[in-house]
Amino acid sequence: MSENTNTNTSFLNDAGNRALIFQAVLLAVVVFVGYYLFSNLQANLETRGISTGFSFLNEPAGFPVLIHLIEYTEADTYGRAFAVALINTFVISLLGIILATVIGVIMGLARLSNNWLVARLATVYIETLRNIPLLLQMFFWYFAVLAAMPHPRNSIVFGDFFINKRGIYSPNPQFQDGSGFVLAAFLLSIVGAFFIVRWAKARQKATGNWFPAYWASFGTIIGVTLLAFVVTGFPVEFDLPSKSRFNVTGGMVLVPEFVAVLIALSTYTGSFIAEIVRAGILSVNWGQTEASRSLGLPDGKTQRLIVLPQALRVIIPPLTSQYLNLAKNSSLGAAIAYPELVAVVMGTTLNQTGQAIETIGLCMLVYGSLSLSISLFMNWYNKRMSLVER
Amino acid sequence: MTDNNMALAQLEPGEEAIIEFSDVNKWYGDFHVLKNINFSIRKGERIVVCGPSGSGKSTMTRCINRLEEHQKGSILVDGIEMNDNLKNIEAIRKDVGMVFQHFNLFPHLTILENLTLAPIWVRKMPKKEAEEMAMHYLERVKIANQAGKYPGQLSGGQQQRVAIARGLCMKPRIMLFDEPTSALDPEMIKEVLDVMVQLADEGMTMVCVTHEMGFAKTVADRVVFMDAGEIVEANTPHEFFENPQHDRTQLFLSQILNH
Amino acid sequence: MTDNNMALAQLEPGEEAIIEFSDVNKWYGDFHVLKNINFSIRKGERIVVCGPSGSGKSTMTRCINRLEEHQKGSILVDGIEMNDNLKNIEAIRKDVGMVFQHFNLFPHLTILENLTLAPIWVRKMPKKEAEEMAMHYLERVKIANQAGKYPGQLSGGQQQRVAIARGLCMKPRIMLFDEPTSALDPEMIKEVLDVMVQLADEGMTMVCVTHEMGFAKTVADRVVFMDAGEIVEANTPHEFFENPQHDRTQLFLSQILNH
Amino acid sequence: MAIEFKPSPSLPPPSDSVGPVAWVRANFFSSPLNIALTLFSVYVLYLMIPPVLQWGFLDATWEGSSKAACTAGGACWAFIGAYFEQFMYGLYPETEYWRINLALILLIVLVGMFAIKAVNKLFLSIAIIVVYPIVAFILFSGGMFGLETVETSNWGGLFLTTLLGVVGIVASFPLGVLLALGRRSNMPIVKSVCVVFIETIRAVPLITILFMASVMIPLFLPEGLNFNKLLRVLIGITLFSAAYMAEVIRGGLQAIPKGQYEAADAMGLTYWQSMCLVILPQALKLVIPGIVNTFIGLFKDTTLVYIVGMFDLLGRIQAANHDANWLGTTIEGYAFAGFVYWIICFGMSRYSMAVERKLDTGHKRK
Amino acid sequence: ATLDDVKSKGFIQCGVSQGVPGFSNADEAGNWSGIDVDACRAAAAAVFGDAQAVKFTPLSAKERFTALQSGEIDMLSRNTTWTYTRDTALGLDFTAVNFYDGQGFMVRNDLGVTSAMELDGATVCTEQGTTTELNMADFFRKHGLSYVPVIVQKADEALAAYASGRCDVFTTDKSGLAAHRSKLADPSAHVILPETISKEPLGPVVRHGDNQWKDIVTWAMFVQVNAEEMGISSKNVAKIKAESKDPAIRRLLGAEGNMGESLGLGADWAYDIIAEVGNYGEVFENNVGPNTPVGLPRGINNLWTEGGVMYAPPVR
Ligand SMILES: Nc1ncnc2c1ncn2[C@@H]1O[C@H](COP(=O)(O)OP(=O)(O)OP(=O)(O)O)[C@@H](O)[C@H]1O
Ligand SMILES: Nc1ncnc2c1ncn2[C@@H]1O[C@H](COP(=O)(O)OP(=O)(O)OP(=O)(O)O)[C@@H](O)[C@H]1O
Ligand SMILES: [Mg+2]
Ligand SMILES: [Mg+2]
Repeated sequence: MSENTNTNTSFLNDAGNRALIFQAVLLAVVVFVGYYLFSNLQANLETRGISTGFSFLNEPAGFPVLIHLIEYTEADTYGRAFAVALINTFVISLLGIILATVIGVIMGLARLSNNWLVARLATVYIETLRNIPLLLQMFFWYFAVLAAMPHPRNSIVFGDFFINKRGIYSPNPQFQDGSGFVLAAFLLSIVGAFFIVRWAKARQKATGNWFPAYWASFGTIIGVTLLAFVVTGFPVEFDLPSKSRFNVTGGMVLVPEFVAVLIALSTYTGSFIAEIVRAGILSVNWGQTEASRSLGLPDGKTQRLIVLPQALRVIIPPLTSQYLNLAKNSSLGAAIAYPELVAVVMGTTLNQTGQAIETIGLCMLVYGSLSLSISLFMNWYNKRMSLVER
Repeated sequence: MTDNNMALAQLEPGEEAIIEFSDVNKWYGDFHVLKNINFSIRKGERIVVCGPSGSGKSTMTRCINRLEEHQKGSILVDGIEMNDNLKNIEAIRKDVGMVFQHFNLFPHLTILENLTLAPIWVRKMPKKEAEEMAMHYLERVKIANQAGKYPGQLSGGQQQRVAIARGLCMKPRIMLFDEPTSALDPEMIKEVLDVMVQLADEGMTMVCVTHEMGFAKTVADRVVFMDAGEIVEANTPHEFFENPQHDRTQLFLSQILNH
Repeated sequence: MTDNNMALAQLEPGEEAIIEFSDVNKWYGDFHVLKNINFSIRKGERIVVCGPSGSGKSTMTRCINRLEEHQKGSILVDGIEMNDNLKNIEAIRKDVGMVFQHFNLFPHLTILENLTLAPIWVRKMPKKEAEEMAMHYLERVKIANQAGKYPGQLSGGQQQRVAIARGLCMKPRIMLFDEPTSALDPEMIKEVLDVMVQLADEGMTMVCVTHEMGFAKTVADRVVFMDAGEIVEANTPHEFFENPQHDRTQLFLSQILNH
Repeated sequence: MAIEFKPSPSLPPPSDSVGPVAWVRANFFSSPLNIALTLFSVYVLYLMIPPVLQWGFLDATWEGSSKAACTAGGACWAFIGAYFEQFMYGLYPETEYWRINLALILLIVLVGMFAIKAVNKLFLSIAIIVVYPIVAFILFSGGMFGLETVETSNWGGLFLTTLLGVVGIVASFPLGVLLALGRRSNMPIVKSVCVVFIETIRAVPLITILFMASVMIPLFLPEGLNFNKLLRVLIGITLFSAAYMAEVIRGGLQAIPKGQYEAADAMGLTYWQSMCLVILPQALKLVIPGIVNTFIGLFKDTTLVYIVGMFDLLGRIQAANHDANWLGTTIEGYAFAGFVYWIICFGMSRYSMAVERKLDTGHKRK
Repeated sequence: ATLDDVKSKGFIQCGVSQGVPGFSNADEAGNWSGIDVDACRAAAAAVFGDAQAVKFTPLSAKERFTALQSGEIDMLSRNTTWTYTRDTALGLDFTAVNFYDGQGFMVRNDLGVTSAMELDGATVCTEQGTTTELNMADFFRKHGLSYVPVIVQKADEALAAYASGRCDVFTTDKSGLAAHRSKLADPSAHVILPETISKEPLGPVVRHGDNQWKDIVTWAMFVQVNAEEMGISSKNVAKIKAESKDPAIRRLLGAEGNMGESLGLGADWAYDIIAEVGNYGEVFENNVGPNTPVGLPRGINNLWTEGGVMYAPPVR
């Protein structure tokens, strides 16, 4: 009998068994809760006659979307509207990331500047923007700044450019016959530039003489393309914007919703990136700069060859999470009529079809994969950078 | 400073000076760190600088390649005046190699890349040539087999030898050492000092801040003792150790040799 | 291992063993770190374990209170078999005190709280009683006056003495020491060794990983030499130092004694 | 024989290397690039400061009852004055403001008591974490002790913002600790459940979670079982910040040396004893700055509840902007909101930096 | 079932708009009023005999259906258009129409636009998640006009965008246009164009699948229309109940039999509605009638007997 109780208690006392039991219980709880929620959901959908499934994606949407980079009309399907919104989200995230990085690097360096005034200005910028909610900043750029812009009739005009409450208008190039030739020349000159850079590198290796390859290739691209234009007799016509009854029509337009979201996202995230850049640069030991200087490297090369590569290793991980944040924050565009994923899918589509589960699920899936791909890319990049170290 | 040492700090007329401090003064904010330094170094001379901590040894050395600015007086290196002129500074830095206490190798570059960086970018040397030269110096400091590794993979002594080789790769006419062995373990100190002795034997002009008195006795042409921003005494090692003129020097030597 | 040492690793029949390793094997992943350890320790015996770095000394010691799991063979401590049974592990840990190389005091607790933590929470002792006991042990290691301070405010030697007192507070029947002096400056080593000698004199069972051969000679009943996960030799200190049986032991001793 | 060494006197530095002139030269005009930057900055300041001063102060109108009163051409701060109470308390009945104020004072007093030595910290913590929320809840919602009931839909303004932020952070804290411990567990199922939870939440925007909380939770519950929208949003916010909190705390746990775990084990402490007595106290202290930063982030993120139809500070301002009497005061409203958020967030970030500095030195030996 | 739920809670949770004067709007003290609000109050009066037993959840257009589906609210009364898809696929049931409306456009006077046909190239602001969004698209497509749609989350913000000049045109139901116009700084500077581009029957909505609750909400509305037809108002209802000999009226007011039983309500249910909320005519006049800031004519919302389309099935 005593043996019996002994094995009994020792079964429960065994560390491995305890872990097993605990995990089994946890798993059971998770499964049960999941099942409970799911069965409730099914029952609720059933009794209320809510349609389910993704067949709505093939039905005509019937609503317009302000910004669509692929062909889209009201007669297209919800699926296509979804694609339009997806592209809008991608575009704003990508542009935001680029712009935020540029702003962040400039502001981060400015805060480190030995010009007192510049450093202070950068500090004020950083500390102001990062401590104010992004949504508020979006509202500010959309509602407050928009209100201060002139009416289309009184547009601010720079040549063929117009700025007013309806957006920023610019000429829209329309390519005519012969522009294929120009395009080919352009592409060729890029290839040429590539070879110039390679040749310059090889020459520098061999003779040590430095050739300003980047400037040269830049010049080549511009020059060759211009030449091609001249030769073909400028096969481009511009669709110029012009004032019409209500609006400026024609041309290309950046609508205020887009501009406001882009400015807000990039300046806000830029203020965080600035701090990351600053911390990264400060993390590089001053001795590295001194050693580089005492080797005779000028300050520019010291920064480029010694400080930046080392700072990048420190910068990249937190930078990744800022990029992730920016991509997620692009969803706030919904609040100011930028037709991104949340606005189009969780807003209009959900409303017209009533299928909350499917639409919200779709959105979460997209953001999940967006986050995942950014972090995968950054991890890969990070690994490559840190491989260099050891 | 007595006239006696003064004579040793200044050169005889007609002698060729490669580094010349005249009335050099430097302040950090309000703190007067170098006071009226007058001192000349002959070509090929090996100078050891010693003195208590905070006496301005590093500062003086770093003025030679303008890692620090002085505010008064003039410093001539190889006939070039040290001033705000970027061209001058660049020219001088090409001629002066420096080795730091904490090595300051570039951790993201291999040993070979550490060595070829400046020859390629500053001297515009073809890569191949630079690498050959680098390997030559690495052999001289006896770590040619480590060329492909990264600094983090080497021991302190090896790293410091790489740092010396890196300095040499610019073919400088002057080498500055700022306490090159003080961050090293005892076994490694020897490795590094051996390399430095060898360099000295080749007739390189050297200015070396160190407390390795054995090294000073073996290789120095003159030993300079600093305190409170001044050169207190400058003399041949024999005179300096056997017959220090100043009570301050005596005190310092008694402390350092007992240790 | 020769029969001669083997005899010293095993006990005579009838002798009471407080720790018994039989055929103990342990792997880290694929790495075989303990190989067929057979070893018994008598009650009250003082064992010193030595051997080159990586030979498995720490691992073996940490198996005694199950900070590491072994995968084959059996370990009996005080008659209790070491296995997954939480009750057994708890019981053994109450009986075995351990002192680490890096002290591992809890920095957020005062010295007194460090000492009373386990008595209060594991032994369920009333707080007052625990504190009295703690003060008693602190007096024994001669730092009773520091009871209210935090570990960060003590020197290394003092911290290690606190760690010993903390181990003693559980009134263990066995104390394990894993290189208790190797992180200390020379002056502090003595403080700590003194306390350990005193403990040994009181007849506590001790297993001590150390390279302090002086300590081994003075207090050890047996010295165990390990290499590559095996016990190479186990013998009385006299035999061990004067007449090592194995050439590996001889080599090790020549290195360690010259140093 | 030996010559006595007298250090020469230190001289004052040349006038051109210290003092304001040298400072100005070094900071503003040390190189052509520097001069250009200086001029550029001055130009930026010239563009910004005078108009802002003019608008915000010199030409501002401070009192009035509608936009019509603001004739000076500058900011119409009268708008803020007119709506101030709504911005602070939302639609909470005016006669009941004292309840919110009282709760706030109570909280300040309680937290302030931490500074008093004689008070038992344990009881105080319990009072703050357990008793205070109950008292505050009764005060806020009423319906007991003769207090008039106030619907949660009338809670709003800065009051709601603060409530969301504070409850979110406090409630997410224990959950975050559990998740962090779970993520470091060596039990595969526990670990994967925690990892999946944390990473899923961190991958999606808060707005989707709020949306789920505000409209979808009831779909997953049996018919008839339903609870308050504020509560649902609070749950959403809590889950959201718990995932971030867990990562912060995990960082702290990782920073604790392995020896501490081993020492606790060797003493015979059980898992929970060693966590609660040894590891967590150290880990949490390390991550206070991280927790404050999470709080700042959450505090800013609470503005998103406006999108799901709750009227926090930003929501009230947005609503007030549509008042026909005050049309055209958008910038003033946003400036005020920005100012309030900025003061709070900036203050907290300075606080966290101060804590960081204190912890930095506190851990070292003197 | 919803009725049991509501009874046990003691109030009806009612989804309304976030502020459309005349339909549902909260004053500074948080008191709600409007036609839509009265629909909720009528239901509450029927269930509890207390028109105040309602709690309101202000919802934006895009939130409203989800809120109803999910059970967050018991009924939705938020100028919601009855359409085929909404009735069949969204898990909703429309009950009755409490306002017949049609979509229109509002523009600034100074644009000089007099007809919607002149809106080619205009920028149009509207609220997200409404039939408006779709009707507008249909209208411009049908007439081959180009336009720029700015679709804003909330009605107030859409209006603000219009007011700030982001758009030339603001579009929503005509009643809504009138209501929103009253919120602009200078209402007279804006004009509502004559075209009505859609049919917009507005009414309360409940969840699909709970017929009893649907009946209650439906008949609460019908009672009000019938009462107007019979000349019963909140002022005279007590007197009529006591004095009337008309069996139809006696049945309606519970003086005879118990018509409420089949709804699960008491005999006084209709009486309570009329006494506490009033008949349809009263509700209209109080909230949107010519004497209110919204100032809408009765128009087609008049009784069928008066030339309108308000027609309720008889209570018998
Ligand atoms: N950047 C600086 N700003 C202010 N004071 C400085 C700076 N660098 C050095 N000092 C001060 O100048 C004095 C001389 O410094 P220096 O480094 O030249 O001394 P040292 O003789 O090399 O001493 P050590 O042997 O410690 O290296 C010291 O008192 C030091 O504190
Ligand atoms: N957690 C671990 N995982 C994998 N290998 C380990 C682990 N801990 C120790 N080892 C390896 O096991 C071997 C024995 O380690 P152990 O710490 O027992 O050696 P030791 O004799 O105590 O050495 P030292 O004198 O350096 O402390 C070493 O080679 C070590 O690298
Ligand atoms: Mg120095
Ligand atoms: Mg060890």
